[in-house]
Amino acid sequence: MDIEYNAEERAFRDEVRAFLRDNLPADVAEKVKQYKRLTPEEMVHWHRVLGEKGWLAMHWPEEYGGPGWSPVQKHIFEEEAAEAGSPRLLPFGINMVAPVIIKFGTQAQKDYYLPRILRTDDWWAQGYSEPGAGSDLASLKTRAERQGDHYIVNGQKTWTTLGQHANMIFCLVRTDPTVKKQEGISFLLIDMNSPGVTVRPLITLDGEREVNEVFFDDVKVPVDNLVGEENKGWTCAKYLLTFERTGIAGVGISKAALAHLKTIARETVVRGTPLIEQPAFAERLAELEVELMAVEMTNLRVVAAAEAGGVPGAESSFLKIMGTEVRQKISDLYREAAGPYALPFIDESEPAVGPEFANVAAPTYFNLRKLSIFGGSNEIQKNIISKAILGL
Amino acid sequence: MDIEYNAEERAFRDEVRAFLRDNLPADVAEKVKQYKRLTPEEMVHWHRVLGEKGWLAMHWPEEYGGPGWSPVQKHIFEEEAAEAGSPRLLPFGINMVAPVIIKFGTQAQKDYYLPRILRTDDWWAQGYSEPGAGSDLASLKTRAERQGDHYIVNGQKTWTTLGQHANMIFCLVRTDPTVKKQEGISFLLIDMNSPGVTVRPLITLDGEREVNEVFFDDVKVPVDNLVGEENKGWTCAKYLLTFERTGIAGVGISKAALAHLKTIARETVVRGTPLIEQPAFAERLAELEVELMAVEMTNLRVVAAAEAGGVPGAESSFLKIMGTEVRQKISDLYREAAGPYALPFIDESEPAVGPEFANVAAPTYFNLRKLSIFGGSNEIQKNIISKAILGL
Amino acid sequence: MDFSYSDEQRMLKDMVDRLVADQYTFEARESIRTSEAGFSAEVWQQFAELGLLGVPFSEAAGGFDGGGAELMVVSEGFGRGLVLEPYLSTVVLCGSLIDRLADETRRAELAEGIIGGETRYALASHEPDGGYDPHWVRTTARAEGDGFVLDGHKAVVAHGDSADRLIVIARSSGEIDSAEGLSAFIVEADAAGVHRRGYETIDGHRAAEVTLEAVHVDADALLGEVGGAGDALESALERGVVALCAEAAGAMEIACDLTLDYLKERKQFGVPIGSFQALQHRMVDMRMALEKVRSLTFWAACSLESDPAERRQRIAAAKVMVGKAGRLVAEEAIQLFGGMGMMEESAIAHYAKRIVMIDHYLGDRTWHMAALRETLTDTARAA
Amino acid sequence: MDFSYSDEQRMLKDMVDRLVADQYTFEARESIRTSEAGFSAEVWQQFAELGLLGVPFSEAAGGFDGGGAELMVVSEGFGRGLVLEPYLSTVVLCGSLIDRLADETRRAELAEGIIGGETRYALASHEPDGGYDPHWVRTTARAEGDGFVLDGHKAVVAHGDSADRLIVIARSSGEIDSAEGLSAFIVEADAAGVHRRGYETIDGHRAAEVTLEAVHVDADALLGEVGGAGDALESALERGVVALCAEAAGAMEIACDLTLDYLKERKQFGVPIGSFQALQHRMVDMRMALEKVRSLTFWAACSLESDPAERRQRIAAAKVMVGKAGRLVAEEAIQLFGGMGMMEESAIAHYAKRIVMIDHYLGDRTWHMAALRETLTDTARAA
Repeated sequence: MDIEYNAEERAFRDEVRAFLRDNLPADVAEKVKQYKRLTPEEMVHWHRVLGEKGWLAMHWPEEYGGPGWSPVQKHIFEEEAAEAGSPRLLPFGINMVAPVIIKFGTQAQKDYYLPRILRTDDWWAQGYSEPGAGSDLASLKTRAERQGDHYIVNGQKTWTTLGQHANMIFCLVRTDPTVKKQEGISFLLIDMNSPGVTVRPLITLDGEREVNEVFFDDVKVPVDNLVGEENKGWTCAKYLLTFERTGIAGVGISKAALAHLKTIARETVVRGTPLIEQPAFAERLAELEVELMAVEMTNLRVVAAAEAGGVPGAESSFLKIMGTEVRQKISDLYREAAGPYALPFIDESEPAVGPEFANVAAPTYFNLRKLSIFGGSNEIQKNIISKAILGL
Repeated sequence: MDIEYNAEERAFRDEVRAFLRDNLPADVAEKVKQYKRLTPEEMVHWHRVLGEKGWLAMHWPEEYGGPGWSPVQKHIFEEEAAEAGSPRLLPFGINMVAPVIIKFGTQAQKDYYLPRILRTDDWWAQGYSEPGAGSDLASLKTRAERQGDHYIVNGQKTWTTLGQHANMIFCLVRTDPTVKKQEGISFLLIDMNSPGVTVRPLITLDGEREVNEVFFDDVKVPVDNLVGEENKGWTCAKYLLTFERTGIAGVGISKAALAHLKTIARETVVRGTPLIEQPAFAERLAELEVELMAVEMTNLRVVAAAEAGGVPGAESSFLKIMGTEVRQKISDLYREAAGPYALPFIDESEPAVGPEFANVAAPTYFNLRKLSIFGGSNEIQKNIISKAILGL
Repeated sequence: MDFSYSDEQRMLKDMVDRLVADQYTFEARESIRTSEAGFSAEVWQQFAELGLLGVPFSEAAGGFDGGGAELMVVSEGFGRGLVLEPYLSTVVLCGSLIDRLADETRRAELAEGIIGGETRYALASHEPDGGYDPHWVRTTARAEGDGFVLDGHKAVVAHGDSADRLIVIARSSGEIDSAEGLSAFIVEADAAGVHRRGYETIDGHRAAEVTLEAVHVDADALLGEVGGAGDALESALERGVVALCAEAAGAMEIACDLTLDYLKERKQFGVPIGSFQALQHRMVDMRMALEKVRSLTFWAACSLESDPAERRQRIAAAKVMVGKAGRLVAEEAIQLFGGMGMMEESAIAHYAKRIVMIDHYLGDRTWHMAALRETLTDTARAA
Repeated sequence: MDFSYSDEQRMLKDMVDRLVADQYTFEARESIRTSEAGFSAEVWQQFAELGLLGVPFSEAAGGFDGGGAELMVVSEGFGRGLVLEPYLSTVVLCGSLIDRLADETRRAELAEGIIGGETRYALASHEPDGGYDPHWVRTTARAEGDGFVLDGHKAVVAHGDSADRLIVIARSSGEIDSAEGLSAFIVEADAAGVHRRGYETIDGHRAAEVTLEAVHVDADALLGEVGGAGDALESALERGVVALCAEAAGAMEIACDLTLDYLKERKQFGVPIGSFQALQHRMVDMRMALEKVRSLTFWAACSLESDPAERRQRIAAAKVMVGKAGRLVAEEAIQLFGGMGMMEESAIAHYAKRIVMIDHYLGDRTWHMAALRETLTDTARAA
């Protein structure tokens, strides 16, 4: 039993650190740490840097271009990348559509899409949720009717993250409305430049445009873009939901956030005393540190179990809940640290009012409410645990 | 709008205070404040003192011997009595069986039982819950079969508070097992000295004997002891559940408990500093004070609404939850205040180990878990609010 | 004990409620919020015409002589509509200072300008490194000739961008965190040496950073005595806290109502999500949080004239509860709404933002808890 | 990184688990608990025969040389069965002091007495007005002739009633709360001047108040140097905290299991209460609390040899989490069981009591939080 990394693992960590030091643009890392917006170019650049190194598609089998990492290596990479302030990777191509294509796609689909994903030629979006189908995903209504060698797609998707930049979207669509709701669904790849596709921004309460609605109005999609069998899309969807998500707890991100908060608490002097020396603030900081340590070690235990050959199943639901709770609490304390300067709502392009960090504190706090809502709400995760682990 | 008592109300409060000062035995009050056990004699004595004064049956109509108090007066009395350390009144006779007799009883039952309750001639117990019927009270199984002018009762009741001292018990019994579960229930008064009644103590986790199981084995009960109509007992039960319960929040008790805790925190010196001057402890004390103030004013708002003619309905469920939560939290801090001396489990008849208050701290904390369980669990209260107030 | 409204209070309530219902639909508010000024001059004039701007002023100053109850009634109504006009700044905070500090003639004149809706004020009290401490004042007032020269930096001055005049708290003596030595000056917002950087706040209001560089004011700019503004400032801020708590109570009420409606409407798995027991119990917790805020706000509002220790305790308790229970209601409302709760186009998002951000005005939960904790310790020492 | 058990650790775990399953059914435990001694001498002998009493001792002392992992494995197993024997007192706390302080010959001799099950020890360290501070020592050690004279009062000495010997921490120099100047003495429990008042604890264990009045001990009663016990005491207490955390983890696991079983069995309204979503989600929260305690205990156990700052942080974090998450699990378990959870005849009540009361041994949540908070501030000052 050894909680320390062994020599090989340490060597790998050093390699990752060196790579990040040499390749992660400092200004981008600074923006990430300070919860600032990245440009699409900055995001794509980082994907391509990793792609060239062969580290982009961490979870892919080696034969398709994955790096062949063990669970511990994946963990080390994610943790180091997050702590260094790397941009978060967009999961839609690499970790969502790609595994489905690898598992269910035709050879032609694999040959065409996978290299493009590795090169970040396409910006993928996810077309799952609909206005009437959130937690109850299978009740989706977007229709795809076969006409010759095309589907004609009509309907609407929502919460499409960063869809404004995307040129491709994978969608769950209803191809048979006459059968049980899970049974008439298909998994379709749609070119967002097709006539009839409209993207409408959804502005979130912090003023961001992170999500969108996507409308399909008689959109023609070649049948070649069907992944897996027609009406078997639910199988793809379920596969995706259980697909390995080591980073779900976001421990590296939380560690970086807490470290940043500590720096802030040392540097922010209120009434002559740094925040970190004010007992009530220090108490809350220490409480969060304990919580985060618990999440970190729980995450490592799951990683270690995976390393030992175990398959993380519903445990990832625990990690999702624990990890998002602590991230949200950190953002709450960050807001508190800002004091009255949490109020100014200043565009990042303008000079800050008060301490540099303060103006993004409240927007970040509000933005991070999403963590417990999207990606399977924490209530859904509890339902999953109740059923799968507790047998209730 | 005036949150202060008016002259009349103040005069009444002074009267209550004077009465308590002159009549409440000091040793009993001290025991109550220190969470110590009272003897049955001490409890009965206090009932009789109040009975003689005409203040025992606060909620009864004046024609039956109630004092004719307004809701504000009732509140004042309860609050003052609790703060002074009066023994809690046993509700089973005065506030439970009596209202049912007044509402549904025959003239003979009224003439016989009500004066006895006012004089505390009988010690009443409640026979509602059964091992298989807790929250789902209507699924009770205790059978009463009519034979001539008697019922023959067989079955078991549980959680019978202080049943070891009781000579009378009111029970919900099943008189018709063939109909819907709510419809075959009757309300029966049973002499606990009847052959076939056995009382078995249930010891709670703090070592107390507060509750009991009561077994009925072919117990003969005169049909005269039926209150209301046969098979209409559920009406009595529902009436009781909605019967005015001004004291449900236990604000006076909590105020006395918090005041006691403050005294302890001033007197208990740890590492050279009184607890109350230790920031983490003071913070928790202040938090509880805020919580209790919120409960107190919410309670007063309900009292004021009653005074203005409103009928408190499901609001009492809010008060039950809020009031019990704060009482439990106070007991938790009390346990914390005891430090390592919370551990010794010393019988009250033995000298204390460490500070006087410390040895009852943990037993009290564990004992008060009952507050959120009995009297309609807090979960049941939330269900009631969901349905009755929120319409969910 | 009588918790019911007087006839006048009921009329006031009805008036505010009607005004908010008519003028402050979510759409109307959005158009006011996104306007250049960030509030509506027309609505402000309506406030004036309806007499709302005179509610807290003494009769001597030409007002309605409203107390805590009236302040609560108005602010709760404003909270329900998320009203954006600078009522708190102009009427509650600056109005109170003028009412308490100005001499008789000046008071009537200044109050008239407020009550009639002609002049809007902002209170420039707190400073960049003072957090929520109103006594942490570095801004200096130096006597020069007949008047004074002011220098300093005032932080997050609510509605400081659009105010016609500022009331600036400046120090002529005393330690940096002392209530002694503070004076209040009326400063024209466009006076030479006054620089304002206006901005939106995340909850849809406006504020400004105000710097004063050698700002010359006349002798009559001074309200009251030199160095004698401490008590009046405390009193004004206490009224401000009560107004904020009542606003929070109003906003929390609507947040609960909107969430409850959503639980009943929104269907998943073929049933309204309000049929799920876990969500029901959380909705109950939200309502319980609302009741606690209502109760403590009510208590604080009725205690504005009580003795200092009691008054301070009740006011601090109310603000602490707003910070705690408000956050619970706001977070749960967003969570129960799911994605829709995150959307700028949803009313609930704006309620959530206002409720949470009220914690950042005039002292947050931690600030007021510290006051309560110290009181407890002091009482213990005295005992 | 390798979180799996070694073969030896697995064997140890199986042994403890089997022992607990065989010997520590709830009924068996009740009969041990209510016995005169409050623990079973037979079970203690079994521990000796199985080698359990030697687990943490160094090989030099004739032990198994077990580290944090072994300590955790044993204690977690004991927690599952709510084991009552004085393992923590004798083996973990006093064993560690002997192992670290005694000179070579003495160490082997003393360890042998423990490992063989002949001698049971209790650590008399904390004092009545010192709360959880192990350095708050008023008890004095005065050199006299060849030996020492001890005077003082030791509070809530776990298993002090039945111990054959006490290890008494006494001060020969230094401020009242200083780690400097503390010495450790072995004192026969029946020595002249030793008074013990034994009692039960609410969680079913035993303890004693110990007073020492002019207790004369020989020179060889002293373990290590005069005034030099500070580091060894810290180390022993850290091991004690890890053992307690692991015990809590084991007890919480069973509390969760029992509650889950009850949710599945208990029917109300015609269905198992586990079908109610509100209760399901609360059961999930309980399990999450358990996982957090497991994780931090694991980390603490693996950090016993890490550098002081890291080690202290992890150990304090684990105990804080036990206090917090343990209370949640205990309270929720009782609540979900309803009345049955309140009953002395229900196993769950005893798990709840032990879990909550572990907070009161060797520093509660507030105590360890203060340590973490101070570390944070110190680090900040140093940076």
